[in-house]
Amino acid sequence: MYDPNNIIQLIASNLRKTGNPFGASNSVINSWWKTVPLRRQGDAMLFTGLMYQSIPYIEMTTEWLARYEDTTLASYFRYGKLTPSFLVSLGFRLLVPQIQKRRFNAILNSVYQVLTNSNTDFCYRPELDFYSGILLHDLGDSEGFARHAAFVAKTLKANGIRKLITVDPHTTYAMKVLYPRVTGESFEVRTWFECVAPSGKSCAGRVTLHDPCFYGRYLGLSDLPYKILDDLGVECVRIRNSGEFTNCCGGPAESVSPKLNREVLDRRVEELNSANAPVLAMCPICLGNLLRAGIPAEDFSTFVERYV
Amino acid sequence: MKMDLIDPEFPKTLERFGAGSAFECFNCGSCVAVCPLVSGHFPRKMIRYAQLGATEKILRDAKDLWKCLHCGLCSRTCPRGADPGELILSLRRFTLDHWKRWPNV
Amino acid sequence: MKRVTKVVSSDSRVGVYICHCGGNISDHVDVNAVCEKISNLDGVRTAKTNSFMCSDPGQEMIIEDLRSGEIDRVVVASCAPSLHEATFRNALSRAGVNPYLYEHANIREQVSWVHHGEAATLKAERLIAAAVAKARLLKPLDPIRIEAKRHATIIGGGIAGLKAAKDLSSRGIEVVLIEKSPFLGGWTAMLDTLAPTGEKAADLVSSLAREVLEHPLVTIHSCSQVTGFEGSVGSFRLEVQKGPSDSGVPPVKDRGIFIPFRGYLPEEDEQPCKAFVVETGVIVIATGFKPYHPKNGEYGFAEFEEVVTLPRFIRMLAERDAGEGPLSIGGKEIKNIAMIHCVGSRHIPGIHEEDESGKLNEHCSRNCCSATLHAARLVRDRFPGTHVFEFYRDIRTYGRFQEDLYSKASESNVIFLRFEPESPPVVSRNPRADGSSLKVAVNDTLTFGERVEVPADLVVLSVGMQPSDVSDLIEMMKLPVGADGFLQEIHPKLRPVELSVAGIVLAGTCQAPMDTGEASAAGSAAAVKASAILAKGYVELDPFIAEVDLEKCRGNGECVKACLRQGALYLKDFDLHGEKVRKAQVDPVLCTGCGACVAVCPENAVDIRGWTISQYEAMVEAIARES
Amino acid sequence: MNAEKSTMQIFKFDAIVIGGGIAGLQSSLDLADQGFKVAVVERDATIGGKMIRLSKVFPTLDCSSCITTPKMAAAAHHENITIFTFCELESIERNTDNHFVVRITQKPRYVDQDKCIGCRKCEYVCPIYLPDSEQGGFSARKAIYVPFSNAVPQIALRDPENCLLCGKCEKVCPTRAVDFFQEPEEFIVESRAAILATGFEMMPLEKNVQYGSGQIPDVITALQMERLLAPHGPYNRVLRPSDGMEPESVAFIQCAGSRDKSLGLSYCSRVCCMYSIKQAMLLSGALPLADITVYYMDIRAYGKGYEQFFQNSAAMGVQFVKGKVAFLNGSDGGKVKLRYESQEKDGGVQTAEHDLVVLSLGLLPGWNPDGKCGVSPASDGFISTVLPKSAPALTDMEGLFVAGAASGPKDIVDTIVEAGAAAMEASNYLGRTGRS
Amino acid sequence: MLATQKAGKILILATESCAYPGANAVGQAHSSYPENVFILRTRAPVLFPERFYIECFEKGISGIIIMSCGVECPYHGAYEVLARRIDRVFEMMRKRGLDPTRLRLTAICTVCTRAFLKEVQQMNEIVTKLGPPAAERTDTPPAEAS
Repeated sequence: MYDPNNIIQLIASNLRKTGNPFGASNSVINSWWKTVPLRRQGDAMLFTGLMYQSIPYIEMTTEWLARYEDTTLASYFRYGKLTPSFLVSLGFRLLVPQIQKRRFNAILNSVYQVLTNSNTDFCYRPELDFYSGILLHDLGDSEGFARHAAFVAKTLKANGIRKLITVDPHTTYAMKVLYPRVTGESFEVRTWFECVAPSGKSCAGRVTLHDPCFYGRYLGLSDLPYKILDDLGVECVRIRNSGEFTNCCGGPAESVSPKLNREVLDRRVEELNSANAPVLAMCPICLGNLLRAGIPAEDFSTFVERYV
Repeated sequence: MKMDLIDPEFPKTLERFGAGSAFECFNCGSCVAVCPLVSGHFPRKMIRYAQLGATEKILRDAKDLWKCLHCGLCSRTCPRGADPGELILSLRRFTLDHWKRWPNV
Repeated sequence: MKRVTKVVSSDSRVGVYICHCGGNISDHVDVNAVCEKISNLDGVRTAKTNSFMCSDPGQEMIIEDLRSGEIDRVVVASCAPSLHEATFRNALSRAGVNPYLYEHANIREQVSWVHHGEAATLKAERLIAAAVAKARLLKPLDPIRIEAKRHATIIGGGIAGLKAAKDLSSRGIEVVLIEKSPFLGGWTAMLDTLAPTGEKAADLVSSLAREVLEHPLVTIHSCSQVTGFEGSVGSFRLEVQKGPSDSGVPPVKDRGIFIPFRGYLPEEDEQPCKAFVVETGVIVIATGFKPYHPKNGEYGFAEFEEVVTLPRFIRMLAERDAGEGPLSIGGKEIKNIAMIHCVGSRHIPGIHEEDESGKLNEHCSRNCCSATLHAARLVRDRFPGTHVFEFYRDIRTYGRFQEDLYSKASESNVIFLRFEPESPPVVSRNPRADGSSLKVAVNDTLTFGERVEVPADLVVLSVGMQPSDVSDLIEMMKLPVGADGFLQEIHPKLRPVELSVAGIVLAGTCQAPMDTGEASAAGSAAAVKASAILAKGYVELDPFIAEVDLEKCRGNGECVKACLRQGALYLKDFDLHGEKVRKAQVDPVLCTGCGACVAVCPENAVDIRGWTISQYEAMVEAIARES
Repeated sequence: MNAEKSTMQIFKFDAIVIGGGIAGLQSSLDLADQGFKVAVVERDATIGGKMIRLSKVFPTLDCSSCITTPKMAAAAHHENITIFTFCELESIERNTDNHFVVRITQKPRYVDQDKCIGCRKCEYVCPIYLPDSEQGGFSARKAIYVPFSNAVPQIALRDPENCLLCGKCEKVCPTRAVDFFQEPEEFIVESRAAILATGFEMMPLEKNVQYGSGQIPDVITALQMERLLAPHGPYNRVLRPSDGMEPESVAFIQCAGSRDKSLGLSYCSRVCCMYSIKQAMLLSGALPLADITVYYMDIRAYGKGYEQFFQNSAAMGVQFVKGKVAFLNGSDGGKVKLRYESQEKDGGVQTAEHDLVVLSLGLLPGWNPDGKCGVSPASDGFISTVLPKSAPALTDMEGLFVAGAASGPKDIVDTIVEAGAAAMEASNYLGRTGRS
Repeated sequence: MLATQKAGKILILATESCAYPGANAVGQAHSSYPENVFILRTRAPVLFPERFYIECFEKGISGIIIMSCGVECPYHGAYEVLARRIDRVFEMMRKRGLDPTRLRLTAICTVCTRAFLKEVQQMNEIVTKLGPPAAERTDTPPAEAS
């Protein structure tokens, strides 16, 4: 495994430089909105937290890390922040396959579409869509997280943003639970699927859900997706470890130990395969992880978009 | 474990890093058995050392803290409501703070 | 409905009533044929059938026949006796006939539901014939009635004894309470606050003692002991010796006050010595327990002055002024306390060492876990600078809200270490001068078996509960004692406060370890049994007891030797036909009617009323006979 | 018993005892033996409560049925006791005379209790077979039936949910007791004192997600195990339900629902350690070759003779493993897999496989007074007692006392003692307020 | 049932607290057993002297099963005394040439229906095989038994 201290320092320094942990500027990473008619006015702001957008970059990094984990080269990683050649935006732009980027951008487009179709009163302002800083919190750098969160909260508030619609569980948790605690600023936070209006349409699909830990346990939101699927007439094969008792895909370990990540992931894949049904994911980290394991997972939003 | 390695004042030290209710743990081992990492006595090992204030042992094995996926299953199923997941986060903060103060140790 | 009546010359006139049970019997047994045959038996005056004997018309039929004098005893052949034996005995009573002149034949559960065809009919006939054979030999019986003095004596003035005294006096029963020490309140008075409620032990003892003391029906004798005992349920006679005080501390002149860690003083401490007699209907034994006294060197006890027992520590804590300053011993601040559970409890043969008398306390003392956690919690609350380490085997917070006590102790950072009985904690001097004076080392199973050393300025031993020494009472009253040394109830599940000695009941920790609430409940439970005995002013017992035929008895004493209940049978000198003879005599109060005596009498002079050997012989003959 | 009358009948007693389990029976006997007239109201079709359904009792290993039936018979035949079975308590209120007015609904048995002689002819002709809950669901019963062989009273009842109304039972009944048109009937019991002996229920298996929510074959409840071990159980020996095989390894899981805040039940259920040890002992007799393991957090053998019983079971070869089982899973091989932390030095996460797994589910209150009675439940849901140290039977409602598991989980002997104490308190209350 | 007709009578001495209700439970279950079985209710079988058993055989009873409560006996110590007495009865039976398997001491509880049936079945096989006790007796009974 990699020395967590080095990883934290790397991420913190990236965050300071670019506002996100990946060392590429937000504007490079966040480009999905360019293909949709932008709504700058609305009651609540769609807040992606740049998670979906980052997955192709994280995948890239993980692949690189996996190659060197437990080798002598791994110890050089502590100098990563000094040798940022592969982590600068140019490198990323060249290295990350376009197809990956398109796939994850499409998910955000789907969310956008579902919200629109559900007559949600929302807006999107790319310049205010920040990374939440959640990774720093998770890794134990509470000061780094607090600093970043304070900046994000202040900026949003300064721009009159009070209500957020989130798209991934980690950002939701950060904005809903951690921000009030750390910054003293509260936002009214909803996830995109809390805005889904019943379409009246019905289809006869059969899927299984991979519930993210954060929706299931930290936020208590896992019943709703099942209800949405039920309303759509989709048969959802409920696997043993789901909802509140879902099992982790291993995603969060990817930055410190791709090997560990793989072990945990393989166990989860086995559980999901037992359902014998197409897998839907609801979190960019889970999705990226499952895809890497060869599971043809689809994001819940793109699935829902087809019927709503 | 020698006497001087035990520090009953540790909970107070850890308060700064947000230890929560972890000291309520009665060492049933549920968290170990549900942890997706399937890794020895983790996370109870860390909780136990924290209870005893065996900071030397915590720092010795500190890297293990970052294996935690923060998935929350241990906290959800903890029969004592001791929130082991939160303790791991606190210990990460404690360790980082320690590393910051004594970067060469 | 069939009726066959005939004139018989026998001295007994049996009426036999056979039930169809609406087809349940008559579908398989040819009831009419059986009736016909039975009516021909010797001694049978009439035989009748009915579709439901238990119905009102069925019972009326029997009552009519009895009232008319046509018959003088009854056999009903129907379902299992557990269902309707009582019904038909009752019918006899209503007809003005002794209810024991009744015999039941079970031809449903044991015939028609298990056999078919002719064989069923034949068997039914044999069973009824057997019942008739027994019925002819039945004699009227009366329940045994023993006058009971509406008076109860309670031995022991702890919580259980006080509670029983309160309950019985409230029921209007005169109560004498005999307490060995000058004080009421027993070991509860040695506590400060109670776990888990936190209420003051002194308040509880005082209010209960005051209530008992003020009740006009209660007389309390402190500094008193029972020295003599005789009699049986309803009329016991106790000799009591009063004084001198055995408290070993200077006498207190006041009365009606609570003295912390001694108890409630019911009368002046110094009383003139005197002996007197108490006549009483029931006795409640509430003699309590004594705490285990650690052996010298056990966990450093008596070796280091910093090793104390839990009762001692509770007192230390309570007597320590509230408020300022840290907890200290010998002027030195107590920074760390080690509390060791299961001291003198849960001994395992082969692991623990027996005491001088070769005894081990294999039992769990039930209270120590909660008491220890409660004390630990108090320390943490009152002296946040003092740390507590608890060494345990299993935490047994079984009772209501006790688990919360455990939870809260953890919450307040009491540190728990768990050991296996084979490798108990070791208490030793701390060689380092700068720290705590002692250290406790253990292989902590919670820390993966690692050897863990803990500093200790004070070691508290959670000592268990042992039965208090009541060998004099055991000897006098022939009280049964269990393997654990506590008094042995009749049945450990269903009759926990009753003893095999009728009229003597158990209350509280003389029976087993209990906490205050449990001892209170046991005191009340004992009181309710006593109250049931005394409610009517007499005790009614089953008539089925041994009876000696004085004509046959030769006084060889075989029955007395065979008797399973000491004292139920004894030899007594009689004046028979002007001659002095020794013959066996039955104590109807003690006899349980088991019949162990019957089998051994060479003269066949003993029988159980209602279940005589000759009745059985007659039944066997009737069964063996071919129909 | 209550007869069918158009106006609501009122029965007057000195005391009413709610619940005919061992606590209620003991309380009523202790009151009746002092000369008080007592009514016992039981929800079930038979008295005897949980105890009559057990195999044997700890630590004496007495046959439970054999020691319970005499108590049931004593109460049923007592001249001062009237028993109302299959009755639902609607409300307990106080009238202006300060008497308790207890409204009770006699649920329809569809069998006239005054006519039925318990011959079971109806049961034998009934064509419907249903899982018999009295046998853990492992064997069958009919749609009209007497609950079990030593039920008191021996009166049949019809299960309207499953009855096809074929009429066979009605035709065969020798006393014409079957009545398809029976309606619920309300009546009133008036009394001066009342004792709540409403007992406990087991936490449903479905509530425990980590233990499979009742979906894993051969994961059974402790009460089901009681039936497997009973001499009159469903199979005559201990077989695992899924395939009728003799289990070669059996696991007992302690605190499967007790001492577990994550399941909303933080208290200790107090009896599970001992009944599991008892079952383990009985099992090692029934299956001498089987491996028996008890997974526990703390063994709570606190009562008289309990610790010795526990040590004996260990000496007999029952394995005790300290560790809370976190997760159960089925497997293709027909085994139940479980995961726990072995706390030993080189332990860590362990997976073990067993043929049969018995769960010590938590004990829940058997009755909720909400909306029916002014007595308060405490934070644990059981009836609150106001003087637990000096008068444990007292509730916050004057004249209303509590006995047994109604005020928290309790074993049989503690229940018996408390039942006596409740009867004593009630007697004194009756004495203070004058006899009715 | 020809076989059972040939079989001699079996006497069961059943304790009223355990075995007798146990036998009734068999009835409630409508489980059939041979009709040559006759059950007498007793408080405690410790009542019967040795000669009682011998005389039963003399009267023509072919087999006896004492169904007690075993160690759960409500009369403390009675079961142990009974067990010792039965040993002496076996001795007397042997002396008289009576097959001791005709007498059995067992414990049956209130719900031991299967155990009851098994005991009855086994004894029935024994008495069917052995025939009536009269045929078996080789020597005259000693005086003390009369």
